Amino acid sequence: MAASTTNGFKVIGTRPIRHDGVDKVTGRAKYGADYAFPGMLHGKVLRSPHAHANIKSIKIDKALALPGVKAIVTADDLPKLPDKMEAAGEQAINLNHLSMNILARGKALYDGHAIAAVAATSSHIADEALRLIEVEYEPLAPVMTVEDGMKPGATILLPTLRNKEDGPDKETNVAAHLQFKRGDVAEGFKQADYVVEREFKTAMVHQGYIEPHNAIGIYNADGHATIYCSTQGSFVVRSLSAAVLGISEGKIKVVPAEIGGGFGGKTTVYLEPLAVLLSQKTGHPVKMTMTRAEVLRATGPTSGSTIRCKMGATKDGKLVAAQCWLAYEAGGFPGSPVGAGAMTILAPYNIPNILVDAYDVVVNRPKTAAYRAPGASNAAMASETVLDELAEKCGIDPLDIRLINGSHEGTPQTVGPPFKRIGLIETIEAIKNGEHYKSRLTGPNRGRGVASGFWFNVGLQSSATINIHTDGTVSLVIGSVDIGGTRAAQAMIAAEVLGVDVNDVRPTIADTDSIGHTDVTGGSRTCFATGWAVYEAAQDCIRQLKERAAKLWEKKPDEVVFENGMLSPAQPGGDLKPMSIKQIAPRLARTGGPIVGRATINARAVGPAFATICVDVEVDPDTGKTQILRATIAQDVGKAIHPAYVEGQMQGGTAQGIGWALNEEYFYDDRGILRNTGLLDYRMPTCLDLPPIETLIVEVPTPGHPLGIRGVGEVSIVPPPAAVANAIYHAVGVRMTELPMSPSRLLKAILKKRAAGETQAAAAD
Amino acid sequence: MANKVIVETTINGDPVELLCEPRQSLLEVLRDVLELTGSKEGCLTGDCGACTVVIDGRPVCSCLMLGVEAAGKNVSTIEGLATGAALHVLQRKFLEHASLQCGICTPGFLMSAKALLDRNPNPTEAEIRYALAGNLCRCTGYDKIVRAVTDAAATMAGRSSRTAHGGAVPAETASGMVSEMLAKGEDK
Amino acid sequence: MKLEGAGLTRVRPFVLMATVVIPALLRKLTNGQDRVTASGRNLGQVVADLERQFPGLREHLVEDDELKPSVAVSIDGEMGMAGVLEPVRENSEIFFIPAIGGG
Amino acid sequence: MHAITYETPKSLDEAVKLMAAHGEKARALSGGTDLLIQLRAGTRRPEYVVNIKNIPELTRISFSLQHGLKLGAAVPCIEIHENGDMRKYYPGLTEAAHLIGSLQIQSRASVGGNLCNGSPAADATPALIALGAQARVVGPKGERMVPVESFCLAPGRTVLQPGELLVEFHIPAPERRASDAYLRFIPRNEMDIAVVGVGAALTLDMSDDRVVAARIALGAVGPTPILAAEAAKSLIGKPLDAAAIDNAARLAIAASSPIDDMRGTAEFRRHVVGVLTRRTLAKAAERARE
Repeated sequence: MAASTTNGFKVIGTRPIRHDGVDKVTGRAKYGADYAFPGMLHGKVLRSPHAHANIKSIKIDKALALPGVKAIVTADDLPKLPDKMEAAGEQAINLNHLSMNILARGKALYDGHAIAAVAATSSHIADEALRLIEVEYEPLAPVMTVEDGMKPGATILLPTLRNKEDGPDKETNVAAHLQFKRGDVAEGFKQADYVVEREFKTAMVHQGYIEPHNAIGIYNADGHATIYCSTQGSFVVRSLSAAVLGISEGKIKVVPAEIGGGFGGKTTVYLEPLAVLLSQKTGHPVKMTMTRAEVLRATGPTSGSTIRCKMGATKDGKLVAAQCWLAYEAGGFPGSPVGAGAMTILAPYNIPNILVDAYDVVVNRPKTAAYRAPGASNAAMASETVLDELAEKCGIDPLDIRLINGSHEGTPQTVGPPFKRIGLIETIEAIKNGEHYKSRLTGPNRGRGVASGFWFNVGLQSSATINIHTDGTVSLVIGSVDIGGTRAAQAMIAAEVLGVDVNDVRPTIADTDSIGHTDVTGGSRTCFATGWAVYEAAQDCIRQLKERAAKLWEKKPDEVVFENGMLSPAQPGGDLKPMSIKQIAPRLARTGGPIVGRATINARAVGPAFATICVDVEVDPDTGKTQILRATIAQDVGKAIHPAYVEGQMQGGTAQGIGWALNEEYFYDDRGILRNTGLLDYRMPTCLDLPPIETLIVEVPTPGHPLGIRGVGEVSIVPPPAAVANAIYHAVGVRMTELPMSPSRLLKAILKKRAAGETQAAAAD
Repeated sequence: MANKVIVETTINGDPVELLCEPRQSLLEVLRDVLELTGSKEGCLTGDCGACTVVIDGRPVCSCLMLGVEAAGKNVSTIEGLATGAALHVLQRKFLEHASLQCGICTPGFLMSAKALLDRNPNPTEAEIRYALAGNLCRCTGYDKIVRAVTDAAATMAGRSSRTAHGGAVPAETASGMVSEMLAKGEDK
Repeated sequence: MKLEGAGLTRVRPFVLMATVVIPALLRKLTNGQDRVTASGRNLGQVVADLERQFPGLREHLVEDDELKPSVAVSIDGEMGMAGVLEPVRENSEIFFIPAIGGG
Repeated sequence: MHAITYETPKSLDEAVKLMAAHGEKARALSGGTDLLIQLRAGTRRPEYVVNIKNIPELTRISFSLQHGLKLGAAVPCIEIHENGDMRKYYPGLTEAAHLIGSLQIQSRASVGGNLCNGSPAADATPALIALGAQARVVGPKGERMVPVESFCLAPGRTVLQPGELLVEFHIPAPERRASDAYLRFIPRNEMDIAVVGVGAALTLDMSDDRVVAARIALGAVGPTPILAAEAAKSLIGKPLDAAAIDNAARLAIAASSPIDDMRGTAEFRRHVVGVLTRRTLAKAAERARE
C-alpha cells in the first residue's frame, strides 16, 4: 500500500522472486557452518564461569594429552595491541579491548568471557578437552548495573580506563559522558503548563538471530589466510581479524557465506581470529561454531539502561523543554550505543530547550554490539511514553501531539544540523488516516497505544561491478552480504537502469579479494549506499554501451541515446535500427572487448528514517499477561525497491520490538551468572505471540539519492516498546516504566494500583 | 574412542547405510556424515526448530534425536522436499510471498508446514500458527510465512488463495484470528 | 602521515569564515560560546584555526593529523566523508558529532 | 559430548537386565528431549544410553471403561493427544501432554520421560497426580507401584533406584460426572516451561453439584510437583460455588512454596496458583457436568 506513485519505474516497486530464493528453500544455500574442508579440525572455546575474576593460571597439559587434541591457545598467543581508539575498517574501536574480548587477558570480565580455545579432530573431543583445561580464578565482586558501576568506590573493571572529565588519575567505570544542549531548559520548563518526569529501566536484550556465529580459518604456509564465515561485513572481519592477529590486512581473504540473521550482532569478530590462529598452529583448516548458550553469554547483546526523561508542554500541546539522562551498560568493555540513544531520544520533535546527558558504563556483562537502531528503542521507550502522558494531560490525541511537535524539513536535530526532507509527519498521518486507528477497540482490558521513532541510517563505502555477457544478460558483483533479500533489490536497480529483465541480472556477493571495499550490511545502508553504487555502475555500463553503438554506427558517443533499454541514434532517420543490450552484446568483442561497469562510493546525503506504530493489546488482569491483538506500522522508506522485502523489514523490526517490550531479557543471578542461556527462557516471540503485522509504506524520497532510497532496516524496532507500554496503560491504567513488561512486572503494577484504589475507596467511605 | 555403529535407515525415500558414533545427533549425522546441510543448527535444545525433519510423518527436531535412533525410520529432510527440479508448492509459495529474509529458519519451517499439510490439508490460520510455533523466525514476524502456508494449502486443494501478497490483512481476518488464538491458547 | 596540503601544519591567512558549533562539553574551552567562527578551506584548516583561537580544542577533534575515529562531522547538513580534507565553503555551518554505527 | 554406548532392548526383560547390569552408569532414553540436552551440557554423563522405545509395554495405550488406563511410559505425547479415549476420558492429562513443547517435541517426548526428568515444572505430572496415577516401576529386585505424587524427591531426583525402569502408569477408570483439567501459566503462548501449572480432577454428585471426590496438584511452585490435599479436601461435600473455589484456591496457595527465578517471582507464582486453581476447577467442573 504505497502512499506515492511508482514514478514510471518498470522494475523498481515490483515483487520479483529473489535470486537466491531457490537455493534457500531447497537447503542448498551455504551458510558458514555448512562448509567443510579436507582435514578440517573443530575448534571450541573455554569460557569463564565467573562474572568478574582475575585469571591466576591456565594449565593445558591434561587437555593437550587427550587423543585428538591438536592445539590450545590463550591470550598469550595474541599480540598485545595499543590501548586507544583506532579506525579499523569503518569502525572506531579500541583494539586492545577487542583482542581482550576475543581471549581474556589476565581478567575475566563476564560470565562466558573466552579464556582459551581448543582445536581437535571432532567437536566432541574439543568439548571434552575444555573440561580438562585447569584455570585458577580469583573471583571479584561483579558490577552488574549502571548504578553499581557509577557509584563512588565501585569495583573497577578496567584499571586503565579513564574519562576526560575525571582526568588521568581517576580509575572509573564510566567510559564516556556526552552532552547535547540547546536553549535553556530551566527557562523552558517555566513556560510549561504540564511537566512529566519519569525514570525508566530497560533490560539487556539480544538480537536473537537463529544462526549461531561460525568461522572457518585456513592458514597457508605462505602467510596468507582465508576465512569463511557468516558476517554482516566481510571487510570488517578482514580488518579486525588482521588487527587482532597482527597480520597485514591484504594477507587475509574473507569469503562471506550466507548469513542466518545478524541485526547488528554480526558486525564484529569473535571466532574468526581464533579459527585462523588455531589453523596457523595446526596446519589444518579449523571450523568453529558457537552453541546457543555461547551466543547468549558471550556475543554482543544491546545495552540495558537507566533513563530519566522530563518533558514539558503548554496547554495546547506544544513541547517547550525536555531534559534526559541516559546511562547504558557497555558490557565488559566501553562502547554502548548511549550516544545514539542521546541523539535519538528527542529527535522526532521540535523542542526549543533541550539538555541531554549520556553515560557509557562498563559492567560485568558481555560487550554490547549493535542491535537494529542501536540505543534508540531504549530511548524511545522513555520519551514516547512521557509524551503519551503529556498528551493525556493536555487532552490531546496522542497522534495530534506528535503532529503538533513533529520534526520536519528544517527542524534542528539534537546534534544541531537541521533535517533535510524527512517523512515523520507523513508516517503519523498514515496511521491517523489508516483503518486501524479509525477502528473502534472494544472489550475490557483492551487498549491502544501509538509511538514514533527515529533512526539516522548511515551511508559509508560500497563498490559494485557489472559485467555484460555476450548473450545480453548481466552479472552484478557486490560486496554487501545479503541478510534479508537485498540481492534482489540490487539486481532490480541494475535491471531498471539497464532496461533488462530482472531475471537477466545475476547478483553475486564477492569475497574481499574480488570486489572493492564495501562496508557492513548494517545501519540500513545496503539498498541506500550499495544500491547507489549499483546505480552508478549501471550508468557506467550505459556510457560504454553508447561508445560501442557509436563505433558500430560511425557516430560520436554523444550522438547515441539510451532510453527504455534501447540504444538509438540521437537523430532519428537513416537505416540505423535501435539496439537492445541483448542485440549489441554479441558485438562487444569486435568493438573493443568486454564491458565492465564499475562504481565505488562513500555515500553522503543519508536520509534519516522515521516510523509510527499503532498497537492494540489485551491484558489479563489476573496474570499480567499481554496479548498483542493488532499492530500497524507506517514507515518512511524513501523509495521501496522491492516492497515485499521492505514490508518484511518493517514487520521484522516490529516483531523484535514487541519481544523487547514483553518478555525478552538477560536474567543474571546474584553472582552475575546468566541464567537464561537458551531460547526456552530467552523468550523471543513465536508465531502464536504475534498478530499479522500490518504495514503502511510511506515514500518521501531522500534528497540527493538518485532513486530517493532511504534505509529501511532499523527504525521499525524503535517505537514498538513504547507503543505497547502506552497500549497497556490505556488497557489497564498502569504506566509501565520497566522493560520487559513481563507478566510478573505488569501484575505487580496492576495489583499495586488495585490496592491503592481500594485504599482510596476506603478513605472516601 | 567411541565405537562407531552401522545404521540402516531411509532418507528422502532412499535406503541409506551409514556409520556414526552413538553420541552423534541425527542432525550431526545428516550434516557431517551425509553432507545434507539443509537442516540447520540454531539451538541444540529443541527450541528453534531450524533442524526440523519429518520422521514417519511427524515433525522432529533432529538435534534432539540420536543418529542411531533413525534405524528403521523414514526420514525426510529439506533436500527431499522438491520433486526433481520441480519445487514443492510450499517452496514456491515461500518465494512468492517473500516469506524468508535470511533464510536460516526456512528449511525447518518448510518441513513443519509439510508435516502439517500432510495431516491437515485445510488448516485454519490458528492451526497453522500452532503447528509452526516450534519454529522461531527472527526476521519476518511470521506474517508472510503464515500467508505462504495458507496459500500453499489452498493451492494444493485447488482453491484460490485467500490472501494476496502485500497490503494489510482485512481487520476482521486479523481480529478473528486473534480471538481464535486467544480462545485456544488461554493459559497456554 | 603528514598532510601539508591540508594546512594542518601551516596556517595561511584566509578570508573564508565558517561557523563552527561547539559540542556542549567542549564549550568550557570556548568561554561558553556554542557557535564560533573559524577560517579554512577544509576541515583541517578550520581545526587549526580553532586551536589558535581556543588552545586545547584540537586534541578533542583530531589525532595523528586525522579526524578522531569517534568524531563525525556534518557540514551544511551533509555528513563529511573526507575527514580533515572535507571542503569548507564560505559561511559553511560545521557540526562535530559523535560517530554512529548501525545494526 | 562424552562417548556413550547405545543399547536397544526389544523386551522389558532385556531392558531390566541391561539397566540392572549397568546400574548408575545407565540412563533410559525415552523421547530424549531432556536427556540429549543434559548429555550435551554434561549435567548427566551416563556411559550407557538405553533406548526403551522398542519395548511393547512402554509404548502402548490400553484403555477400558472397566479397568481404566495403562499408559506406557515412552508413548510420545502426540499419540496421547491423537487417541480418542484419552481426549474423551482424560482431557486434562491429554491437554497437559499437548502443552509439552512444540509439535516437534511432542512427537518424541513422553509422559514417563517428563516425570523421570524430575522437573518440578513438568506439565504432565500435576495432571497425573490429579488423576491418582500410579507408576509401575520394574527393577532388579522386582516391581513396585509408586503414587506419582511420591515419585519426585527433588529437582532432577526421583525414587528410581539404579537399574530401575518406569514402565507405565495405571490410572483408575473415569467415574460418571467426573473429569479433569490442567492449565499452566507461561509468558508466551507456546514453547515455555510452566511458571505455574495446576491439575485438578473432580467427581460431582449424580443429583446435585456437590463435590464427591477431588484432587488438585501444583507444578513449578516447589522443589517437586505438589499434591494440594487440603485444598482438594476442602471441596468435598460442598457445592462447587465461588466461595468453595476461592477457599480451595487459598489453600492451594498455602500448599505452594515457590521461589524467585528467571521465570517469575515467588509472589507472582503464589498469586497465579490462586488464579489457575480457580480456572482449573471451573474447567474440570464444566467437563464433569457435560
